[in-house]
Formats: sequence, structure tokens, C-alpha cells
Amino acid sequence: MSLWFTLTPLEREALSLSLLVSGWAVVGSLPFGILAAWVLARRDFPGKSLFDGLIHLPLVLPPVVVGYALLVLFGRKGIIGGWLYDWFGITLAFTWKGAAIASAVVAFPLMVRAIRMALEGVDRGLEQAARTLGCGPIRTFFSVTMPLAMPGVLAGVILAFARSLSEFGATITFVSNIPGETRTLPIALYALTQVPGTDDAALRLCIISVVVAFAALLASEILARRMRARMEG
Amino acid sequence: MSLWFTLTPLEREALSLSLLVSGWAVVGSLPFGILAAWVLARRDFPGKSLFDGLIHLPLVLPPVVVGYALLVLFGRKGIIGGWLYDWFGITLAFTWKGAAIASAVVAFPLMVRAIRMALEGVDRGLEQAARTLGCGPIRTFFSVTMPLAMPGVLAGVILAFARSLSEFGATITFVSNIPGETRTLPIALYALTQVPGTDDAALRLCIISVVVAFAALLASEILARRMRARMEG
Amino acid sequence: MLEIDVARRQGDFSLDVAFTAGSGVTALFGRSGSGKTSLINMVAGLSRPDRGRIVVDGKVLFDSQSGLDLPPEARRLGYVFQEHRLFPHLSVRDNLWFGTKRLPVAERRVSLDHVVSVLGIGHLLDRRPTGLSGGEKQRVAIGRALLASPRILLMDEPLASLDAARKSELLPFIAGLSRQFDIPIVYVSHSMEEVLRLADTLALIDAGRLVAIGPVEDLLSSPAYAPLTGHGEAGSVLAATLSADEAEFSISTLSFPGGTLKVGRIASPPGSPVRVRIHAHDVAIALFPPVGLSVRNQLPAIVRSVTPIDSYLTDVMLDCGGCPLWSRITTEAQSELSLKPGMAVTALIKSLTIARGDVADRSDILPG
Amino acid sequence: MLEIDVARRQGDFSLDVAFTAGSGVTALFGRSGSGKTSLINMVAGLSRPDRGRIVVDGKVLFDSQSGLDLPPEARRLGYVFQEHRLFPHLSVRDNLWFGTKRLPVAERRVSLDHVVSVLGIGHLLDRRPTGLSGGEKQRVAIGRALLASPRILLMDEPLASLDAARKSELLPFIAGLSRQFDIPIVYVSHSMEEVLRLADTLALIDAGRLVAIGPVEDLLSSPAYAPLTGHGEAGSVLAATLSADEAEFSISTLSFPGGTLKVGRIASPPGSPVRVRIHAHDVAIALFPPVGLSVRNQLPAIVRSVTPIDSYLTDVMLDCGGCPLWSRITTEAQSELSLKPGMAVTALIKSLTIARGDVADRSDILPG
Amino acid sequence: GDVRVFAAASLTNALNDIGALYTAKTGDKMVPSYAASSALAKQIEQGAPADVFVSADLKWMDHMVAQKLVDPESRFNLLGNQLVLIVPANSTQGKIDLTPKTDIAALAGEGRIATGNPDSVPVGLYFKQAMERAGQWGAIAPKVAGADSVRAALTLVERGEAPLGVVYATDAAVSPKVKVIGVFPDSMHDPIVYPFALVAGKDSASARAFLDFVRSPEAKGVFVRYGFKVN
Ligand SMILES: Nc1ncnc2c1ncn2[C@@H]1O[C@H](COP(=O)(O)OP(=O)(O)OP(=O)(O)O)[C@@H](O)[C@H]1O
Ligand SMILES: Nc1ncnc2c1ncn2[C@@H]1O[C@H](COP(=O)(O)OP(=O)(O)OP(=O)(O)O)[C@@H](O)[C@H]1O
Ligand SMILES: [Mg+2]
Ligand SMILES: [Mg+2]
Repeated sequence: MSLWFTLTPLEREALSLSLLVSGWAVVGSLPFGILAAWVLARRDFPGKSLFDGLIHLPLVLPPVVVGYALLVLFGRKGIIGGWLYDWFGITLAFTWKGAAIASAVVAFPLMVRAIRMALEGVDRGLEQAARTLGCGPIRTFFSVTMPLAMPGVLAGVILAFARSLSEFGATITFVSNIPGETRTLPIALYALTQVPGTDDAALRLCIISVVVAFAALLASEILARRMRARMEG
Repeated sequence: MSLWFTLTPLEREALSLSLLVSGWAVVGSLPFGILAAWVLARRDFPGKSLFDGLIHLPLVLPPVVVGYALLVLFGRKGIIGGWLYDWFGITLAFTWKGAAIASAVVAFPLMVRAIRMALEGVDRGLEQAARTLGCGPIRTFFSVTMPLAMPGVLAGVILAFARSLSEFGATITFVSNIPGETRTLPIALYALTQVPGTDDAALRLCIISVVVAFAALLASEILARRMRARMEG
Repeated sequence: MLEIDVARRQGDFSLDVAFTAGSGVTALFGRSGSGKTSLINMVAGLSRPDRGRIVVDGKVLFDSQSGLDLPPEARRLGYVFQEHRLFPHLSVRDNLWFGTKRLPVAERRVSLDHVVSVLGIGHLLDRRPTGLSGGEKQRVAIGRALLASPRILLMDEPLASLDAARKSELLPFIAGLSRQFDIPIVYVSHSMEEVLRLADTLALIDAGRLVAIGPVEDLLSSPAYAPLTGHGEAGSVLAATLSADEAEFSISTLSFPGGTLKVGRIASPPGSPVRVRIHAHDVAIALFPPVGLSVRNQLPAIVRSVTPIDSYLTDVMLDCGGCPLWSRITTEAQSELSLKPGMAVTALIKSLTIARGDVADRSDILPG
Repeated sequence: MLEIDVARRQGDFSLDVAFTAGSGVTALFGRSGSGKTSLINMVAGLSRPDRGRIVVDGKVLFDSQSGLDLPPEARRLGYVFQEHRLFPHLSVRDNLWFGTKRLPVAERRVSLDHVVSVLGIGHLLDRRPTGLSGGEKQRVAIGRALLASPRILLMDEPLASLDAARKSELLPFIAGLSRQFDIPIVYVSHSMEEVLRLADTLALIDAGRLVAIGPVEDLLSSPAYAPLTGHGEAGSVLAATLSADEAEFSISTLSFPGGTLKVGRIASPPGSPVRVRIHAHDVAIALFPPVGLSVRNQLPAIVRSVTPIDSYLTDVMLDCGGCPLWSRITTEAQSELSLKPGMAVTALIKSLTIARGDVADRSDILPG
Repeated sequence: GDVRVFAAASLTNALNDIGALYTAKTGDKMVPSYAASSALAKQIEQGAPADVFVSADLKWMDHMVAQKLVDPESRFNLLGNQLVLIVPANSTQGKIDLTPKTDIAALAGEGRIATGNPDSVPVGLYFKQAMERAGQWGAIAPKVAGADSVRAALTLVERGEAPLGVVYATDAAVSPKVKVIGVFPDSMHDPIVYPFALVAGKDSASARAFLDFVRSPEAKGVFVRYGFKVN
């Protein structure tokens, strides 16, 4: 708390915005991440490699390109964005929601890969056991597969969160740098690096990012350790 | 091959440079990645969380900051870079080697996380069995742990490669944009996006990146599938 | 009722088995690698037959012709796996509850407390499976399958890692379960004792093929299957009725057409049907009724056939009031006694060689 | 020589066991959850005793006082795990080779071909473990441990999932191994038959404590341990010498101080030491020597004691030329025969009730 | 009402100060968004809620005019800057008189010349133009390290990675770790200007008021304070 009050208003704004954006990016994409990971880990279908490739796309392309793609798709004149606006009055571009989407898209491949690895590590024999005990595939997934894959899901979440915290290229391209709306920590940091004589302020922002990420990482490690300990108890 | 000749010289140069840089980034960092993953998966020591945090740092910080940090560390006047230059005459700044280091650093957390998850998934009982059969810890690692973790190591390698292929921020900050030396695909792409009316050329570079990444991904999937099939045969 | 007719290839191994088994316990008996686990996996819906049909109690679970293939969860079965497969993320209690909690209360036929006490796992309820011993895991796995109140129970060597004492507690419990709730049980085992104790029907499997199937009595009484059922295990199985109860000596007297047999006390009302397995090597033959002998069961019998097996062993088939009773003696003894078909002799069977495991009280299934 | 003195807590369970066992096979026998696996894990170096000392053949493997704790790979042991633990990424052949290939050729004492043929896994060599049946996995695991040419062999219920036929092939092989190469074996088993066949020393474990340890003969002959060794298993174990061989009837005659016993043929030279287990319930008592009986073994004996166990069972201890021979009869028979200490009687033992498993040829270990 | 200004990132500090003055004076807020000119241009193309566009170079503004995304009538060039040659502060290199004849390649020696990427970043573009006009580009090009912003180029010189750099005077002025050894004559390149314009269709009174305010002496004072030349 006392830390909070030693922050400048700009820092506070950027920090809370970053937490908001990264938090929503992770929470919002988690169900899709789990779904995609499950499809990749457990299904076989024509075009699976293509699907896998599509999911990796945001990792392979420079973030700026991803940002342009988002702008074209989700901008108010974009294919999806226009439709969202016309029908629901939702604007993504130039809002924190758009920043969350940019972060989510960029972090998505990392999340999916971690969850997928965890799902692949789950013993199919245990799933079979659950099936014979009366659980349908969906119930089995939630009562056996997911709990067993939990440490991996957690790893995916934390990777995605960390990646979101540092997301800059796609975000600034898609939603610009708007104070109080899209000026997250990395964007504020970028702004500082574009004008001379702001090294100290930039360093402070760096430290804030690192502290947040460390805290999240630590929390996830403790959680994961507790989960593992429970399985051995 | 015919594809190769339809590329412009600039594209060819950027593509081969990207492959060189990403390839070395992955190959060079793999041993360290395995080591770090093993330490995180299997050892407990004070400061482990800090170590974990340090490894995640390049993921958490905006790439530009990472590039700046690399400059400070590995630049010719940097702590490590100066030493490298004085003793071995190695210059990293403004060379493709520096670009490989930037890519490696940025991709490192992804690689470590994937390998770590794979190592955590290896049945300790099998390692114990190997020990009773006369393998010391190191032999056990190479003859049992690693082969069993192989699909995860592969996932780590492919993630790192994909991330390297898109690496832009840290690279341009650390080694600048030097044609034929550090102008990889994403850097060439970025330069194009900064000039009006080059959308077509930029799109071509995008497609090249995507094709390369898809090919790598496909190869890794086939390999992973073969590995899994072997274990079930 | 269980109707199985399935074929499946896996690698070099091909399985092709068809049989129908009545309700009660069907034992699958066969050498390691003969295809027992593969077979019950198909019944469970965990692997798909290349072709065939599986029907349990009139309900078709699988039919390759109509393309019907019920998923495992719709088959309402309990499966005790060869490798236990407990859920590591759940406590023992939650493992046990796993199948029950989704059942409507009305369909829960087995109580947790009862299962826990029979299995002796009360002190483990709050533990996780990881730290359990091999036998403890196996017991929890049995409990988990039972508590799902299945319509058919598949058990793959469930008692292999249990000690004798625990086994003899569990066998009657499993047998009782099948009878009480009329659950067909398919039971894979290597132990003849278990098979005898539990099974109504015995299916002998070898190299993926059904060698024989029939009532346990018939198959175990036939020396033809001795190589498969185990050489030392040849014997007779008699269907008898509990006739009297000598409380003073804790002895029960069983009557069958060939006379009476005294065995350890069976706590059932007189008139209950009982099955007795008598190992051929436990039956001695006397030319004259002996006196002053501790052997309780002395049955007049007629020699029906004398079959030398080798220079060591000779099998003698006796007729005890119409029931076949096999005796296995040494060839040396035969050379001394010179038994011939038609001779009247006395068959001697020590009460105690009829182990408790060999006497199965079947009053719950067969009409008294 | 195996010296164990270890203590360890794990969760609620505490283990504290100390014993010394000679070379040969030491059987660990005890109920599920009594701590058998925990104990051999400590011998293997897979878990660390809280305090104690483990010495094998004079080599200290662990000593909490001096802080010595050899890692598993330096202990040169073979461990057949309760859950096989085969390497899924290696073929069966490579699994088998795993321990051998690092050994100097001079130290390889067991040949692959031999092990493969005894275990009957020749057709599996190129498969991966994943598709193997339960018993097949177990056999490969046994082979893998044997092929490491260990200095001590730890086996945790290695035969639990094997059929009787395979078991009776493997038991002599394992026994022979221990004798031939003088490897101490610690053998966890629930099966008395296996223990009898293999073990020199029997260690009874209960709830983490050593209840008794001693030569198999002594412990199994003592009814005091019957609750632990299994009630139906009470009996006597006699040390005898092979005296003659009636080739015509494939019968071997054993002599012991109380007389001679005829059993199925043992292919050893006359004079070989032999151990015979005689189940108490297989010994009948006749007041007068009977005639015209198929029972081969009729031993004169003196009643030493008569111990009614309950209203059903009575144990009679006979003295056959100085050797104790237990007989278990029904209390009803006792009430008719009125046996009293000092009475001269005839003990009747059918040759065939002495199963092959009950006669252990021990000529390889004991000096002829 | 509020005015949304999309401006090149190098104007961050100056425009922030001016925004504060503007708010103090009118009560309206200036809501800025600072990014690369290219990003801003594409965002406006995709319907970004911008009222005013300030580009760091002429090309993107020309592009916007061509696309009819800004109101050409409202366009004006306000600020100017100078291209300077810098060396690390501890360099022994003394001041030189920069003319088209100066052999910059020789000055760099074995080292590189850090500047903006000559194909995309304005500062690099201006430098390239100057060298082309001087006929030196062929010798210079292989030595150029193209950073993605002026600041990045400045950093390379500050850290001594590059012995020589070409940046704007405004940036060089603020860094104590570099010294300016020469100023490129304006004649060697197109004027360095920051064009301002109203975004097409966003012609509101407050937007116009802001554009007027930027040209007021008060605002000009701020720009000058940050080292810009004001036309
Ligand atoms: N990590 C642990 N925490 C708590 N209790 C444990 C742990 N590991 C083992 N135990 C307990 O120690 C006891 C001994 O286990 P062990 O595996 O040695 O038994 P066992 O004699 O091998 O039994 P079985 O014949 O069933 O294999 C068991 O009751 C088990 O539950
Ligand atoms: N995926 C597979 N590929 C090839 N062969 C297989 C596969 N799965 C099983 N088998 C073979 O099928 C045979 C039958 O296996 P199964 O597990 O049904 O045997 P089982 O009768 O249960 O034996 P056990 O008593 O040892 O458990 C075995 O020989 C096994 O090796
Ligand atoms: Mg099986
Ligand atoms: Mg155990």
C-alpha cells in the first residue's frame, strides 16, 4: 500500500491499466485457450496442423503486424469490429478492451501450448476410469483431466499474464497510446523512451513491471507447489 | 526451390538471415534452457523464485527494454561485451550474432517453461528404476529423463524458434537494422510498415514468415507424433 | 446374462471370443497375455471390437452391425483395473465417492460405510492415493467400483496384491454382492481358489480364443482342461445340500446322492444348496472301510475308470451314488491296490482338506 | 548376509525393523500396508531411513551414524518393483539390456537368452512396454532386474500377476539364481507357496514392526505365527535327505529321523538335502496301521500334545522319531479317537498332498 | 469539447506541456496519443477517434492528404528541427564545419553511424537525402546502423557502440553523454518539419481552437524551450 502512494499518478494509472488489461486478457482467453489446447491434444482431424499454425501465428509475426491485423479486423471499419459496433455498439479500437484483446491474442499461443502439454501429460487411463464410473466426456474433462492438468494450466496463465504485461507492439498499433485508456506500463515506458532525459522515470516503470510479474510468478509457484503437495499427501 | 527464386533479393537475404539467427538462437540456448528447466523442476534452493523470476524477465519487459539491457551488458562497452571483445575479439553489437543473442534471450523463458513442464511430467519412479540399474544421476538424466521429456523439449524448441522468427524490439534496439547483417524478416517488415504504400511488400514478408513457421511447426508435430507412436508401439 | 461375441486385432495379437454367461460370476481364466484384459476392455467400452456384439442383461452395449457403441459412461459398469487407476488429485474418500455422487440416491445400492469396513480402509479415507501401499490402492479401487452401484462389474485380478487374510474376507463380500443385487461379475483371476469360491461360469481363454466355457463344476471336474486350469488343481465339484449342523463340533453335514460329507460349519439354514470342490489329490482310496481313523468322510464308491497319467500319477474316477468323484493316487499305490472298474472301495476325504474356500454357500442364488 | 536396522516415519506410519538374514532368500511376509515395500525401498536407497544401518555382504550401504548413504546406483542391486516401472521409450529388448550394457562383460553373470527363454518373452523383444499385458510387463521387469547381475536382488511381489504355470517355472529359476551366484534375495510375497519354495529365512512384518524372523522351517512349524502366516497354512517343515529313487513310479523316497516319505520324483542325486512342508490339515491319524489304503506314507508316531483350537479344529503334535509333525483334525474326530499324549499312532500323509511346491530341493545351497 | 491529438512520439513532452496550458486557458482537455507516425496514420485510416494529426515527417502527411483522411486546408508546418552529427561525450573528436564535402564515412572509421533507419525513420531519411545530395551515400550506406527511432540512435552513441551518430538537435541537446560536432546545413536536405492537420470530418470548433493555440506565442515558447525551431 505504501508502495502505491510513492508512485506518481502516471505510474499508478499505467499500473492499474496494465493489471486490468492483462487480467482481462488472461481471464477472457482462458476458456478459448483450454478449448484450443484440448482440441490439439485430443482430437485428430484434417487441417489440424493448419489450426495449430493459426494459433501460433501471433507468436510468429512481429507484434506490429499483429496490431495492424487487429486494426483491420476489429477496428470500427473492420470486418468484425464494424459488426460489433453496428449491432452491439461495442468499440474495441482505442479502448482498454481493445488493449486486452491485443494482449490476449499475442499471449494466446503461449497459453495454449502450456495447457496442451499439460493435457497431453494426463494419463488416459484415469480418464477411462472416470468414464466407467459414469462421467461423460465433459464431466470427465472437468473432474479429472482439468484438475490433473491444473499445474500446466497455471503455467499457461502465468506465461500469458507475463507476456501481456510486456505487450507493446500490437497494442500501440491497434489501440494507440491513450492516457487512462490504453497507456499501459509498456506503452508509458515506450513514450518515455521517445523523449530525451527520462531514463529515471523509465527505470521506475521497468521496476514496477518486474515487481508485478515477480509477484504473479511467486503466487503461481506457491499455488503449483501446493497442488503438487496435495497429490502426494 | 522455385519459391526461392520468386523472392526478391531483399526477401532472400532477410529470410536466410532470419533462419540463421533463429537457428543459432535456439541451438545455442538449448543446453542452457535444459539446465535451467532441470534446476527449476528438480532442485530446491533458497532464491529459486528469484531465479525463476530472472528467467522470466525477458518475457515481462517490453522487448525494447530488453534490447537496451542487452546493449548495456553485451555492447562493446558493456560488462560482458567488453570482456568478450578484449579477450576474444568478439563483437556482438551490430552483428547477426548479437541478433541471435537478442532472439535467444527473448525466447528463453518460453523454452525453459516448456522443458520444465515436460521434466515435471516425467515419472520419478522410472528415474528411480534407472538408478537401481546402475545409472548415476547424469546418466539417468540422459537415458531416461530426457527421452521421456523429448516431446516437451521439442515444444520448447519450436516455441523458441517461432518467437525468434518474430523478434523485433530487442533486436533492433541492440543490433540496429543493418542490411545483410541484422535485417531479419521482422526488421525488414517493420521498416516497410513505416513507409506509406508498401503494403504489398510487407504482406509478402508476412507470408514468408508464416510459411517458415508453419513448416517448422509441421515438422515438430510430425516428430512429436512419431515419438508418441513409438512409445505406444 | 452376458452375451459376448467379439473379434479384435491389436498388433500381432488377435482375439476372437464368443460366449454367453448366465448371471452371477463369470471367471475369465487364462495364461498371461491370453487376452483377458483386452476382452473386458471391450465390454467396458474402452476399446472397440473390430466386429461383434455385446449384450448385458438384454441391453445391447455394442453391435457392429447396427453400428451401436454405447460410450463407457452409458454402460453403467464398475471396472476394477489391473493397475488400480486411482485419481491422484482426490482423497481416498473422494475416489470412493466418485461414481456414487452422480447417482440418484435411489440407485445407490452399496453403502460407503459397509464397503469401507469390509475393505479395511477406514484409516485411509483422508489420504491421497500416492502414498498408499500396493494392496491399499487395490482395495480402494475395488471400493470405488463397487460404490458406483454398477449393473455389471468387471474385475481384473482385483485380489492379486492382497494377503490371504484380506482375500478371504473379500471373496464372500464380492460373491454376496453379485447375488444380493443380481450384478453379473466378470472376474479375471489366476487363482483357482478365487474362481471356485466365486464363479458360476468359468471361461477358459487361451491365445485369444475361447477354449471352453461352462459351469465351474463341469470344467474343473474334467481332467481335459487340467493343463489350462492348472495341473495340481484337478478335482471334482459336487453340488450338495446342507442337511445338518453339529453345533458341538462346528461341523456341517452335507448330503449329496453319494452320501454325506462333513465340512467346517456353514452358517446357512438346513436345505441350502452348497458347492464343494474336492481336489483329486485329497481323495484317498481304501479297499476296506478303515477303523480308528481321524478321516471323517468315508464314502462307499465304485471304481468307474482308472487312468494312468504317467509313471507317477494315476487318476481314478469313482462313482459316489451317481456323482463322479476324482481321486488322484500314485501309480505305485495303484500297482499295489490293483484297482479295476467295478470294484467297490471307500473314498477317504479329510474334512479339513476341504478348505473353507472350497465350500461355497450358494443359497442366495440357487432356489433352496 | 544382510543386516538391516532401520527406522523411518512416513505420515502416520512408522517403521522400525532390525534383523540379520543369512545369504539365500529372505522372504518378507506381512499384511497389506505393513511396510514391506517401504523397507526394501530403504535397502535400495530410494528412501532414506531416519536412522539406522544397512549392510549387505559386509558392505555398508547406509549408516546414519557415519552419515554414509550410498546412492542406489552404487549399491549394485536389482529391484523388481511392485508396479514394474518399465521404460516406455525403450523396446522390451532395450529395457532388458538397460542394466547390463553398462556392466563390464566379465561381471555379466546372467545371459539374455537364458532369461528370455525362462520368462517366455522372446516374442515380445521388439515391442514397447505400453501394449504388454500385466503379466508380460511383470516378466520383463523381472528379466531387467536379473540381467543387471546384481549383488542383491529385491523383489516386491514379482509373481503376483502371473499364472500358476508360469509361476512354477519361475520359482526354481529364481531360487537357482540365488544359489548359483550367491546373491541374497529379499522377496516380498503374499503367497506361502512361494515363500516355502524359495525362502531360507522368513521375516514376518506387521504394522511396521518385525514380529519374528528365523528359518522358514521354524516359523512355519510354529502355530504361534499362524495368524500372520495364514490360518490354513499351519504345518510342519521337515529337513530330509533324498535316499532312493523309484524310477518305475517316478517316486523319490526321503528319509528323515522319523522314517521315510514318498514324494513325487526329485531329480537330484541320492543324499541331497530336501525340505518338505507338510500342511497340518493333510496329516490324518490312524489308531492302527491301516491296510489296503492308497495312502503311501504311513509313519509311526507318538502323540506329544493335543490342543483344541475351537469347537471345530484340534491341533495334534506328533513326534516322528524326534521331528515335530503337526496334524490338524476336527474336534469331532478327536472326540471319537480320544488321542492323548503318549499314545502310539500312525500318521497318514498322501504322497500327492505333498505338492511339488512343498518339496524344495536344496542341494545347491546346503552341503550334501 | 476535448481534443484528441494523434502526434509523433518525439513531441510527447512539448505537447503535454502545451496541453496543460490549453486546458488551463480553455477548460477543454487535450487527449493525446503518441506513437510512430506510421501507426497513427493507419489508425486514423481505420477510424481512430482523432481530431488532429501531427506527423514527424511529410511523407505520412502527404499520404493522408492523398487518402483524403485529413483536411488539406487545415494543414500547416509548424515546427522545424536540425540534423546534427554527434559523438560520445568523451570522444576526442573536435567540432567540424559540416559541408557536403565533409567525409563522414572517414570520420566513422571502422565504426558505424547510428541514425534512424534510412528507409523508414524520418531522421534517417533526412540523413540519407543529405548524403545522396552530397554524393556520399554509396560510401556511407554500409556503415549506417538504422535504429527504429532517434532515441535509439542516440542511445547507441551514448553507449559508445557507434562512434558517430546523426540525430535531431532537440534530442542531442538533452543528452549529456553526447556532444554535437557539427550541424548539417538546412540546404543539404528538405526542411525538417512537423506538419499539423485536422482529421477529415472532425472539423469541430475546439479542434480548430487547439490548432490555433498551438500557433500562439505561448505554445511556441514551449516548443522553443524543448529545442525546436518554430517557423
Ligand atoms: N508418504 C506416505 N505418507 C503416509 N503414509 C505412507 C506414505 N507412504 C507409505 N505410507 C504408508 O505406509 C504403510 C506401509 O506402506 P508399504 O507400501 O510399505 O506397505 P506394503 O507392506 O508394501 O503393503 P502392500 O502389500 O499392500 O504393498 C502403508 O500403510 C502406507 O499407507
Ligand atoms: N497395442 C497392442 N499392440 C500389440 N499387442 C498388444 C497390444 N495390446 C495388447 N497386446 C497383446 O495382446 C495380448 C493380450 O493382452 P491382455 O492384456 O489382454 O492379456 P491378459 O490376458 O490380460 O494378460 P495378463 O494376465 O498378463 O494381464 C498380449 O500378448 C499383449 O501383448
Ligand atoms: Mg491383464
Ligand atoms: Mg508393497
